[in-house]
Amino acid sequence: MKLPDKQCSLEGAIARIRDGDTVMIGGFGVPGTPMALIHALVAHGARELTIVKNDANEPGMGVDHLLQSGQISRLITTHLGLNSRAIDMMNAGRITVEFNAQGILAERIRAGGAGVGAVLTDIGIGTELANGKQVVELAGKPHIVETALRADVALIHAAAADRFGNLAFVATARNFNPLMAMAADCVIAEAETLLPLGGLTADAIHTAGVFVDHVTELGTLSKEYDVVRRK
Amino acid sequence: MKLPDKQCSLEGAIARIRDGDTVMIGGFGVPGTPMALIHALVAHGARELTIVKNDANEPGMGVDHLLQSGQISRLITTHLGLNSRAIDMMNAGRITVEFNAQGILAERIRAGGAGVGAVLTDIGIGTELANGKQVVELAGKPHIVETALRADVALIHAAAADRFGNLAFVATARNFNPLMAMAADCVIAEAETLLPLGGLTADAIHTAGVFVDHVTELGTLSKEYDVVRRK
Amino acid sequence: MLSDANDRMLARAAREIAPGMVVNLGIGLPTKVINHLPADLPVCLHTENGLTGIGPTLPPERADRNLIDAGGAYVSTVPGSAFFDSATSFAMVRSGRLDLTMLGAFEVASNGDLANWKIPGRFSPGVGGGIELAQKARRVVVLTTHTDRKGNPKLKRQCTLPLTARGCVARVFTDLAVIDISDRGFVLVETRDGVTAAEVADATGAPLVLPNATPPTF
Amino acid sequence: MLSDANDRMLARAAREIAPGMVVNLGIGLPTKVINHLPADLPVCLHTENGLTGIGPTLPPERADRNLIDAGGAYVSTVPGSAFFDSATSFAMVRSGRLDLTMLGAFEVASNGDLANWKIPGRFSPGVGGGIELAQKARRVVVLTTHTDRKGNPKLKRQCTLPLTARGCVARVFTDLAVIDISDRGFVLVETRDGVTAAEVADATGAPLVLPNATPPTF
Repeated sequence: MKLPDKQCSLEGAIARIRDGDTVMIGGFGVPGTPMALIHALVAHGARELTIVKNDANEPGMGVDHLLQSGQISRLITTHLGLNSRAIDMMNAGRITVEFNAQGILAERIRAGGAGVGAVLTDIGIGTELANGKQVVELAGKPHIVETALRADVALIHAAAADRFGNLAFVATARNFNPLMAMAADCVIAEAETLLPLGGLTADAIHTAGVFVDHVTELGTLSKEYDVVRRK
Repeated sequence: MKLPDKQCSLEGAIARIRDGDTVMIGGFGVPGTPMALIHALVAHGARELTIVKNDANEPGMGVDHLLQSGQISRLITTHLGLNSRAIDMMNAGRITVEFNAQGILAERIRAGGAGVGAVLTDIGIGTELANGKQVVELAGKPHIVETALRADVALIHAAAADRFGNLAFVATARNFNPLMAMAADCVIAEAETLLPLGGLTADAIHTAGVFVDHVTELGTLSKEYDVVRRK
Repeated sequence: MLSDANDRMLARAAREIAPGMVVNLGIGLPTKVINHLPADLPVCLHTENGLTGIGPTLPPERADRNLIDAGGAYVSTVPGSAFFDSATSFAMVRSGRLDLTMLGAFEVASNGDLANWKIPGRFSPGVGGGIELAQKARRVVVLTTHTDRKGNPKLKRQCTLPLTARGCVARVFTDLAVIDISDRGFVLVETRDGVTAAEVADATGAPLVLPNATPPTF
Repeated sequence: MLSDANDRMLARAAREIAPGMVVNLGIGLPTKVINHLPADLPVCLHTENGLTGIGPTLPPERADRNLIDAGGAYVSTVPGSAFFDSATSFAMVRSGRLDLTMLGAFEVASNGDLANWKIPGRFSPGVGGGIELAQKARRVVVLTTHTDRKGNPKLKRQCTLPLTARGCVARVFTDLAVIDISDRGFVLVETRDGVTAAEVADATGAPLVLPNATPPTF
């Protein structure tokens, strides 16, 4: 046996996204955000997207391009503090925003990836984040039913990959990437380095290739991946 | 800042186990089973233990020593097929056995480690594994409430550790170890190699030291860790 | 079961595995299918104790003490193998990343119900990973002898033993035949060379829908 | 807030961190506590975007593009640092592995309620990791100016803004005082050098229990 080869072009992978799809996008700030896949999605033009991402990046970076192009109708996120455009669009009613506690967003995505329906948690009990959610008693205490999240497509940024789609992340660029890479019907990974089979150590793989459908190698990284020099 | 040092003796760590405690023990078959910690627990003698472990090892190995010594009153497990003593003791009513589907046992332990109360799943619906469990409707479909499992103590086997308790596993010796290492009030890890701080690559750590309370280095490995030569 | 019939069943089952699939081979007969797979077939074998990319089984003297499959056999890796924990392993299973699982059986019912883990009072070592494989793999096929050691049918109208999962089995490979499970119950698809459709029907404990023409052989 | 008062508050808060603790320092004032920790203190700093063992903050020219804290600052590692995903990071938080978190506040109530994430109609960027830190760290302390920019108290009888978590705050460090939250409400523990208990009480929007003797200063 040999493992299947999943290498494909960035555009070829993105082409399968449809209007109205739910798309998970890795990253916490710049680290781990698949900037090249996002640009390909802008070029592709799919609209009415539901985007699941921890944050909306900063103006001129990452998810902000999809906000500018008007492709997002709904954003499931935890914090938009660094992108005033996202907040303005939310306040103007041009996008719908669903805020989750950060670890609960992570847990809902993981539940989707783990094939369970929901997790029960006391996080947010007694706050407005509990509003409208199903509550179940567990050992006599109220727990919120936080339902699993899955996506049609997940866009992942990895430091290194092999041709089967095994992925390795570095430093804090890991964040939501391995979770989202489990939780979508079609998982597309961009990798800074694409290695032949066996190029990654089996014990050091963060996302097993079984979860990944397409992998593409980035050429020279754009400036968007660089250190942000804020004023 | 420097990270705290958690190195201690095997006996010193085990000494905190009390009669009646729930103890999680890593391993799937021989790989990942903390044979030395189990022997220390036999020497320590705590009784009426609830043991959570995927399997009961084979006669003369691992958990079987705790069965022989009569220290186990309850076993939460998935499969006892390789240990006839465990099955005989179950059938004779000398231990209580709770069987879980393997991935559900993993998920319940992970839920304990993740600080959520339960997961909702359709696994086992329509089978006797659903008997006696709380069922909740989710999107119109029945789901079993699989409650989180936590332990007083978890016994973990790692290939390598550093003095802060960061752990790395090898091959299929990983199995339940990283899950249990999140899910106990006191986590004790035996390591084949104990490294100074910085000895493990930050990206290649499987269990962050934050979850681990005590770490101890094994000397020469006993024959129990070896390849099993079955007839 | 004749050794030749056994081999033919395994070889036929191996042809069920298509290029690109992720496959879990259950303990017992299914594991032996691995010996019938072409060396150049692009396929990913999964074992629930934490490995994708299973390589050849190794004898004790060449084994890695830390590298086993779910049945306890010492196995090896291939280029691109990955290790992971038990929660991740079953995340793969439950979230639909297994294209196919091959399982053993005590009983298979004509509605696809499967019983393969417990014989009350006689055999109850626990269910292991069987329920999740049976319930969640995209396609579940069974490998089994057509009858038990006493000659009683293992393919039945209804399961009498505790179920592993309901309505999960799509196809059964036996030493006598390949049988699909459909809305009409058991449907004969192929017979082993030298076995007649009537012989298969006789050994089956539920009605067997026969094809109009003589079925292909394996 | 005077720069000196600021520094004294930060230095005092730093002394709250005991050897062996795992600590999360929230965005804003709390992050600055790091500069007041002794170099030889055995402590593990956690940031929720996936790092334990935070090292010194780095300027852009020395930064690693993939290594930030939850506030977006470029940080470094120490020997023994570990990286992990966002689910694991909050597993640490929710399962009680954080001994201490220091958070900022818009309002703290005398029953320990905390509001620090939303000012309806004016500021609602989302809650981030705040709820879980406030609800699940073993000890939650707040660092804040004693009053807002208009001079209104931030320590109140009740929070008026949407809550982050109920009854979570154990202690508040301000530019004027250290105040505990007890069954009797706010209790004055220490004052900044040169500030009187009466001045603290004046600036507090709820009854303040005073100690019998003059409180220690920081």
